[in-house]
Amino acid sequence: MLEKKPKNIFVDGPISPVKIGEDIAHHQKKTNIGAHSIFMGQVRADAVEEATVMAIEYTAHQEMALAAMHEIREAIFVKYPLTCLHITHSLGVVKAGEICLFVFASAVHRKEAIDACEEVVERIKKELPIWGKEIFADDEYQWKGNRG
Amino acid sequence: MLEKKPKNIFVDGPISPVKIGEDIAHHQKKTNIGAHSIFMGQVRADAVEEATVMAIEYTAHQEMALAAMHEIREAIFVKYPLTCLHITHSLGVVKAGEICLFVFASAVHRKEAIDACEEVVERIKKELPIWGKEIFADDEYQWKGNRG
Amino acid sequence: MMEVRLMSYGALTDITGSGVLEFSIPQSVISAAELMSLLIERYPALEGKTFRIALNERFVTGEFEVGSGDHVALMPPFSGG
Amino acid sequence: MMEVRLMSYGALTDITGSGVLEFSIPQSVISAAELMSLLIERYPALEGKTFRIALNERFVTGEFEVGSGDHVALMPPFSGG
Repeated sequence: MLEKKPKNIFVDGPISPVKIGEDIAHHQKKTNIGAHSIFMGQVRADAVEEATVMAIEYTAHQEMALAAMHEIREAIFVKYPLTCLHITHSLGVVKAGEICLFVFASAVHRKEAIDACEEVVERIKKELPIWGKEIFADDEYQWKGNRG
Repeated sequence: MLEKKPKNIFVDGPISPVKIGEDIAHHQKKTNIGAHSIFMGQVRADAVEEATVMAIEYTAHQEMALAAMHEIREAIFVKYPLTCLHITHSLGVVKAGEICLFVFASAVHRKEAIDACEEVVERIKKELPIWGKEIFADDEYQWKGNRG
Repeated sequence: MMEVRLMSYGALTDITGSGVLEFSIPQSVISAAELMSLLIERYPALEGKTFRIALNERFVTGEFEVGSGDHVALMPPFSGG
Repeated sequence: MMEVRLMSYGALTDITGSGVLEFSIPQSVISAAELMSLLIERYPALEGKTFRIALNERFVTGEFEVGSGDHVALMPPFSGG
């Protein structure tokens, strides 16, 4: 299952729930799959002092991010017997309530799918050179920090 | 977040990926959500000796299953600060490749959503009086056993 | 004689059928073990099967009271999901 | 003098801008700490900021060799997802 070329994971703007439904549907042909584990990150309208987050604008060092993601994929496929693993991350503006990260792990049994999905999410947050800029009304902003 | 009346979790036949996409879309209004964790069980076309599983037919002691699910929900909402938790389980025939279980946990932060989702899946498998009958070609069948 | 309504689930329906059965219990206080012996007498194929008994939608163990018209459910290990 | 192409990311773009900057490094072997001092000299607001340096798309620490035309990236803690 090792792949040679880094796959793209980036899309412009939010990730569509309809697209996620379609991705799930496409896995119905793979009748060796018994379990899917999905994680989705959604932009929160957090209140910061007087202001509320309207959107997050994501930028990345794309080349390094895809190389890091490739390494993570390879390590995950060595560690867990997955059937497949799909990752999508937004770039650009994602409004509050919209989805910015989609991790989709599938396996014969649930434990592998669940553990792999969680590990991928943690590693994406820690290891991918991606930055979020929280945008408030009136062109105010602050740079997002990831909690542990 | 404690609820007084057991919610229904059962649907006839497979769970539609389109419906899952719609459920995800409905959560975009809840702008306090930061993380969704989803588990889906899919019927595998397992080979058993010469035969291949075509479908699983699910039956349940519905009243006891809904009462058990209600207890699990209450315990999970006490243990994890979730925004919402939705569970759907199939009854009747679900063909290989189709989805028979859908658990959808949402929270402000990812850890709670991920841990709650996994715990709900484990408890559903252990505590809900539901039985799966694996159906082969030619009307052959065997009763499904859950592995640990 | 307590006349209860007996239902079985999962693989046990291969033994008893999936419908509602009439079943007579000779005493109003009975233990789960005694009830199992009675059930095996009537349905010998239950011998050696793993299952739990629910009375009126609650699992019972040890001794319990039973009345005519009560529901008794025989439930093998679950396999949902 | 090595003329490198400097880019910064995330919050550091508030200090240096988000475009590609020319930056001169006086020697071809330099340590990450020395490069940071040079960067702070040119962009005093970098003082006290946490960031890592990548040379040609690989993180560097300790001493490394640098050549004209190389890419140097200044990357603060990540906050994707």
